[in-house]
Amino acid sequence: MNYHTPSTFEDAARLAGAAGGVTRFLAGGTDVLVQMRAGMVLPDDLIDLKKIPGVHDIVQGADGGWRIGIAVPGAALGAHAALVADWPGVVEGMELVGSTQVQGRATLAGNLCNGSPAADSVPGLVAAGATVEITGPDGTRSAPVEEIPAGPGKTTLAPGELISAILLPPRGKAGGDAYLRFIPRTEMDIAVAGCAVNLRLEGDTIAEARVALGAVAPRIALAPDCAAAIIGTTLDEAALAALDAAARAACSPIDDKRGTVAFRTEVAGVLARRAAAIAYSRAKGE
Amino acid sequence: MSKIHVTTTVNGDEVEFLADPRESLLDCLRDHLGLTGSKEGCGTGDCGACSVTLDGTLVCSCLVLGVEAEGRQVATIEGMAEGNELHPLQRKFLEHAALQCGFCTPGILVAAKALLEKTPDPTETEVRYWLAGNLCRCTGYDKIIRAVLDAAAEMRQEAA
Amino acid sequence: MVTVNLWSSLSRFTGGETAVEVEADTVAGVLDGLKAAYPGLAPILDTGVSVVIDGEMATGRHASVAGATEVFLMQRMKGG
Amino acid sequence: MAKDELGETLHLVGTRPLRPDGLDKVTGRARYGADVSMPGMLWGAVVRSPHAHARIVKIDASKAEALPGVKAVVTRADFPEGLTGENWNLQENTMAGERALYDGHAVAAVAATSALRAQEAARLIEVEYEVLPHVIDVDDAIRPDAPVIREGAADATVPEGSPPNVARYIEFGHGDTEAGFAAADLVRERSYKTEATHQGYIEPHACLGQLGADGKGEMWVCTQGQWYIRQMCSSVLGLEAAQLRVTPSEIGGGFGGKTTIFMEPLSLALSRKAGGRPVKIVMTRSEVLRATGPTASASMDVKIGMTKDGMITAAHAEFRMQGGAFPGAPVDMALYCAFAPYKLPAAQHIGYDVLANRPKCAAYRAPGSPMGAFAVESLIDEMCRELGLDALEVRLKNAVKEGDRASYGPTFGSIGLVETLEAAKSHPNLAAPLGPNQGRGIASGFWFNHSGETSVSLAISEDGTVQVSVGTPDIGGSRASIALMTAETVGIPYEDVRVNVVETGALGVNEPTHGSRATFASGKAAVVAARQAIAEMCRRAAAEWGIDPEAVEWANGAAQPAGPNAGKFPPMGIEEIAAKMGSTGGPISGHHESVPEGAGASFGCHVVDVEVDPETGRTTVLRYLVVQDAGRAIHPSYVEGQFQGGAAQGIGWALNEAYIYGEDGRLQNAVFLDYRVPVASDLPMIDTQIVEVPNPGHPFGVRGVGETGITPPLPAIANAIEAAAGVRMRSLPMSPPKVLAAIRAAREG
Repeated sequence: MNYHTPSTFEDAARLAGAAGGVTRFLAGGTDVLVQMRAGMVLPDDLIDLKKIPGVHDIVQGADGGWRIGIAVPGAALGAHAALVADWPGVVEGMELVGSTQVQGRATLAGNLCNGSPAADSVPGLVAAGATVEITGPDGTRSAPVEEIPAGPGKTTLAPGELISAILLPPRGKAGGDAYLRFIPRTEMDIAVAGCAVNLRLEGDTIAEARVALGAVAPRIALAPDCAAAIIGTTLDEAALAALDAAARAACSPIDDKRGTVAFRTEVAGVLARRAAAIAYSRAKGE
Repeated sequence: MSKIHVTTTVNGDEVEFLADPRESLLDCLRDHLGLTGSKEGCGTGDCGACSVTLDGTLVCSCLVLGVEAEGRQVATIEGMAEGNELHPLQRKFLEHAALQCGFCTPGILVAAKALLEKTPDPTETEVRYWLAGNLCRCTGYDKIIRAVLDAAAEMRQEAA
Repeated sequence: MVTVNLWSSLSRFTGGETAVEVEADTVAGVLDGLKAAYPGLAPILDTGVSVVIDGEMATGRHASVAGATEVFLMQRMKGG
Repeated sequence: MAKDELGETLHLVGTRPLRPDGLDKVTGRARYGADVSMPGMLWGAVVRSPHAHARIVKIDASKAEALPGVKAVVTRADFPEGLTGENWNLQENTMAGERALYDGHAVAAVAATSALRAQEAARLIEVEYEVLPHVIDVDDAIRPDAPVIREGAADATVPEGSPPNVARYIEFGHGDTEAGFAAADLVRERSYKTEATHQGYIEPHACLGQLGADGKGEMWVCTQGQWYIRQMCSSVLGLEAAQLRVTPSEIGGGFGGKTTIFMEPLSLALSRKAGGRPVKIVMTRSEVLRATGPTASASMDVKIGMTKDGMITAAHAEFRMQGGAFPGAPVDMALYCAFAPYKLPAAQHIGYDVLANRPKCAAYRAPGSPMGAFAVESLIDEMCRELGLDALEVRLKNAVKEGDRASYGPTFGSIGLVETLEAAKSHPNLAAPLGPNQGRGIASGFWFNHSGETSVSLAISEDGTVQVSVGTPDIGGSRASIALMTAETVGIPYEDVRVNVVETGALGVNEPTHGSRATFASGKAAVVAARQAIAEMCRRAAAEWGIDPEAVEWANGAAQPAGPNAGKFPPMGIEEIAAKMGSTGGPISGHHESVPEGAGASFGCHVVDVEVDPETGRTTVLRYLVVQDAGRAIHPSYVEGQFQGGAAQGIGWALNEAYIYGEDGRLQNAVFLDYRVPVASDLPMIDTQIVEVPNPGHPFGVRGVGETGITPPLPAIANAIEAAAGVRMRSLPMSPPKVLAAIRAAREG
């Protein structure tokens, strides 16, 4: 295996484009190293992105939006008070990935590119309306986060393309987000179901909302019917019930070692209600 | 398959080794540097027995490549005591009988030290969640949690 | 004579009896006596069984059963 | 200060000194299985079957052998033929012969100059399989038309005409169960299932083996029993046992799973083929879960009769257990333990040991007892609920006492069940208030405890300090407890005793640290050995004084003139005797070997409070209490540790741990990510109360404490879940999807 440490994303894309065999990018490495160790993936070329300037930075733009480097680990997100204040749901999603030790390494970009339908950080990003900057052999482009997953273990990135930054929109006023997942233990498991809710209030009424569901379909995706169920409401009992029903209706899960179809579906509704309540109270500044 | 020369600092000492780029930092510590205090319990980041700090950040050394240690600061269980002076956590683990087989102990001590450096006065719940990635199969965690809380109390008193 | 209590599925080999009498002073004598009287028991006894004498697990073939009020045959025991 | 039954004052037993191996274990210096390397060492890797059941058509290792650095490849062809019985089972499990019998079954192994090279080589070994039908679940495996795992596997206990995968059969009981059930006011019959779980020790198996063409070999290995490793490796490889020296490393947990062999013979076979170079093999976690010795899975039917005031009138149990592709599921132990806490007028037990395409089960902490307890303790709780009776009072009312006939036949000697239940009853946890969705569960548990072959040597050093050589590896603080008992006996400080766990060349045969026996058996033997050394020291002092040895007594670490000579000479301390021993007759030592008698049984009672989230089915353990009879706690901290560790493992088994197989018969959760052992944030503090009803079979009253504690949590949590959520879970694990489905079913009527 060849180990590369390019100093620009362009070089990284060139290396990946030129490589003939199995290629993997290394950011946090918490998925890639596990796959290598298990013999599931035996890369011919491993491209370590952590030497590229800026990949460890969290920067707020003039418009209030955020640019998060692709090697920023979960622990660093959690330690960034201003980012946590703006996007607590995004940060708590990332902070649920693995242990304290994994938090020292695992990244948003890695969690996204691993392509898992159960990735804990992705629903929060999708609900937040985050985008990614993609560098490829033909330059850079950007895309909404929800366009990256292509089914279990797959992404829509073309050969030689890689994510070069995660971009969060400006939070704005009276907004709040939250992410909840269900796992059998209190820590260390992969989500059996997950839900992120991002909303903006006008007075007590929800003016805008985005809801994303995880681990209940082949891809993490927006659930527009969930958003519709709560927009224009004050998140009263009827709205919560409608949200619960919409979340269940949006599920197309599988039975596997982590959960059943019936369980995932029912719990997705529960999580949607609970996450919406948290997002709502955050939006009210409570 | 060519090996890569790595220069790094482990427990304050500059060391060099030749690493196959596929080898984890844990492999390199154990097999190239003879530092076998860090253990491999799973190789997947699920058990924490290989916990070390890398530039002060707590990580699983099985999830770091050896070649990534180039120019970094690594701290392992072997550097926790100062000569014969045990770290308060080490002493409290002995006093509280917080170990049975002792295999998870190095990783838990390294992780707990990282916690107390960040949070000198943790609650029981904070200790439990911080250590959730350190599996112990012998103790049921009870005496481990008590030892960490007691060490924290002692360290706060010393600092005061 | 010692009365030896067998587990009941061994009664297939003892003509339906779950308690049988053998002439023996020791555990070895019990086992050998059982095999002589009921050859069908031999493969089972040879695989290893525990003999419990008055509530105590016998620790060897030479343990005495003389004067014992109660002798039980059980499957061989170990532990984790 | 504790008093023993002789009324003697104990100075050390019952205190909590630091463990002697502690410093090494908190500094990372302690050497475990994978921590030792040797000059010229090679690394081994194992090729494993991806199929649950397959004929091995062909193994082609030519590509692997052509890889630079590869020094040896072994297959079953490198092992001797003609083994029988359990030796054949061990050999077949070590390396598949004609057929791979489970996912993960070893089919070949390779040694090379580095770990990475060995793994590469293993991937290059091509195995052609003909996949055969497989069977995983015990109820499927016992069907008459199930795929046959092995022709002729049934032993003589199995009646003719039984289904083909039944390997052993047992039936026992007493009294007239029909009359008993007729006399009952309530008779209930229920079925229960438990899945296989793994011991989950954090240290994967590791060994470093070396074997020359002359048949002489050495092995460094993490094991609960170095003599077992020696005997089993010798049998499997056709070696002379005395030519193989096995040294136990520090052991990173075992819980029964390290009492047998897995890849150890492979390292020796590879070494022999590689010109005697040492070969190190370290399992991955996935190999540990797929290819070591998990526990059996069980399917159980239990029927109990009870009067309306809570007296049990009769009981009936039929257990079916699979322990993998070989005989050995602990169905007998499960049945022996199931009703052990109850005095039963009539009981009938039936058990089937069934083969399935799974790894060969090994012992796991009180093997069999947790499954049986899950069924019986659950049903008793359900019946108490139906009759409106207090579950603890019913347990007290039916509790066995000394002199009672055990459910498994013999009469109980000294036991402490009633004392244990009374202690639980008066514990403050029983009065703790419960909120909505919270419930309390109670259950009892039992384990026999085991003695086993034991050999201990003790020697006085030149300065009067004492070394004790034991053959039972220290898993949970047994060096400390043996040092305490030795120091107490000799009358010297705890720190003056060093307990060494020694290699097979240093002592006679010892059984492993299993069956909760180390502190009981090695401790008892150490006390006898110490008394021998004391007698010799008294003789030396008598000779110095020129008096009759019978007139010398030992007290406070010194020989004291007694009887007519009392006060005539100043006491002669152990240091003085030791300093002179070279000129008074040579070394002074003591040695004892036996199968110690009188391993006393230990009963426990657990009380757990849980909260069940009615919307997700998640169970949170709020409060946990372990009460157990320890006979006498030599080092109370490590007794508590055994209680707490057993409870935590039982909680894991109850809630989330399980082997999960796909339709293809492959294990789907061979990583700690999905084999969900409890993490620190899953558990509360685990309260303990040590009950001390001394065991008359031990000089200090010790009862083994290691195993009983895993037994009650399974039913205690099921009972608490019913109290909290109104649903009765009869299948493990009681994971959120199952609990939520039960809640939904109950809601929908």
